[in-house]
Amino acid sequence: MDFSNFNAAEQAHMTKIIEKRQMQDFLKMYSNLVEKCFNACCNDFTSKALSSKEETCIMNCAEKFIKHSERVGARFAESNAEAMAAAQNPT
Amino acid sequence: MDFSNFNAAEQAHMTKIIEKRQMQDFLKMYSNLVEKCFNACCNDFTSKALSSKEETCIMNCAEKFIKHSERVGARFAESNAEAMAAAQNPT
Amino acid sequence: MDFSNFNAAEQAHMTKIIEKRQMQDFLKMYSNLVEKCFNACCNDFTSKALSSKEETCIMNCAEKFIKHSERVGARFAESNAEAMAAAQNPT
Amino acid sequence: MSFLGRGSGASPGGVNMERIEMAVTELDTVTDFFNRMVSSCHNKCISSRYAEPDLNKGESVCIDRCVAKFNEVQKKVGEKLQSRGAANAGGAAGSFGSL
Amino acid sequence: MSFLGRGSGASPGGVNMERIEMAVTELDTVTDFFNRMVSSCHNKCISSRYAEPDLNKGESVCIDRCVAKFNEVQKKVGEKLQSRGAANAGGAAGSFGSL
Amino acid sequence: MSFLGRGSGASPGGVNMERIEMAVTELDTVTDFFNRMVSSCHNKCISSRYAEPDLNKGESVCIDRCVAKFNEVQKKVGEKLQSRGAANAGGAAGSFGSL
Repeated sequence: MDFSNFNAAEQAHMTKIIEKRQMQDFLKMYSNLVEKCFNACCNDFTSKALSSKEETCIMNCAEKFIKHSERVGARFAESNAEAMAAAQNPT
Repeated sequence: MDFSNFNAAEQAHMTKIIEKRQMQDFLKMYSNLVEKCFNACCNDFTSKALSSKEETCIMNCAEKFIKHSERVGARFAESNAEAMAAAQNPT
Repeated sequence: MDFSNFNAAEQAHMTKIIEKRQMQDFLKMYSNLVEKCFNACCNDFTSKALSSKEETCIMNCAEKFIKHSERVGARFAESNAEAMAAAQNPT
Repeated sequence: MSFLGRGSGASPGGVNMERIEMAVTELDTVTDFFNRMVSSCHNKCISSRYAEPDLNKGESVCIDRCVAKFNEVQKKVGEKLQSRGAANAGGAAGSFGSL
Repeated sequence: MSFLGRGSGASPGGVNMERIEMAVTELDTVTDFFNRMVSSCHNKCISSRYAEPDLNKGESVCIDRCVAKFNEVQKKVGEKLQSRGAANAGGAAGSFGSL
Repeated sequence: MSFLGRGSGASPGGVNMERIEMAVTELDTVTDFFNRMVSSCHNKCISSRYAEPDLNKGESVCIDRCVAKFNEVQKKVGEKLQSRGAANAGGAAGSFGSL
């Protein structure tokens, strides 16, 4: 997004809002990750402790989800950059 | 909903809020539609381009979802109108 | 959560916000319950009236979900209390 | 919304913020309810093959009955919540110690 | 956001709230779109066995194609909504009598 | 919330808005976490036949263990995020070109 036409006060305002959103997005990603990995990995409720198999699954799930998000983010950024370039230099 | 007991300033305020909500609802419906039709129609990731079969599925999915929403909306409005009439003219 | 370091004006402010959130949470729980029990209990659309079997299922579903939420809430409160006690009295 | 720090009563311009807030909560509640109805009836009535763009006869009839049933369920669940005392239904109140 | 009761025009400090609101709506829309893309491509590409912490070759290639397809679907659906007239697509407008 | 345009410091009435905002974010986070726990444990422990209105013995025991496990998972995932450096975990930051 392009805030270059915003004045200094508006840019400062947006920066604060974006920082707040980033914190909220991070917290939401955190609980989403807990829910997703719990649902995928925990299916045995004969004990209240995590088994070592469940724990490995949880750690792999979290790690893999983060790498997945990063890869999607990278591809998404590339396609947005291409779309912007195409919009500025129409053939 | 009934805003007839709102004064002019309050009605103007509500109108602005409703307009904002309608835009937000539309944007949410849009991304919901993308997600729903993608999930229903795209199952082959041996290529990055949409196949013509996938494309037909996407267009039908979007069109059908809109018609579905319109029909649900019409029935919902009717049942609300009946409920209001019943509330005003109890037998 | 601990608001003991809030001044009186801030505590009054938080109380109002919490009351608003509780109403919103209740309304969200209500529509969530409608959706969940409808999805679990209604599978026959040859009639527009609820069958007595569906109605029993709906009432059991709602009652059970509430009891479930209460039990989860009780366990969650206990584990939070333990975590706070552990944080204040480290061994 | 109460963030605005102007509780009840009329504020400058004659706008009663509390009244506006309640109307907005009602609007959001109806919208949420409607969206769940659309989604649930879509799951129950619409085939996910998407072979054609129009609702067929069976789907149309299913939608009409689905909306009626969804409304019935809303009433039944509302009665249940009222009979139980709405306030203590959440289970979450007061359970917030620390995360 | 319009709660603030300062419609258009510059407010004290030279901040045009309407402009800020629009930028925030755009930010929230892109975030929502991105989150749905992450979730959908996770469902399509990532095995739920979680035997190892790294993306394997097949998963990585699948993700790249999934992002491209998801973007294509977004364009197609956007065209459909535009051709239909965006405004009347919701079906909900004006249907709010009483709950 | 920062919409209010009164950053830090006390505002009229002695209310520090920044402090209030942080408390509200915490409240919303705990509520979201609790709701996901309720939903996940419902999926894991409650039979969807709904033959009776009460939790049976097996369901009750399952709920207790489910809450304990869900809390454990929260801790494990939290540790993982911390070890990775929380900030760069989203993947979305800076990826917003144009929609």
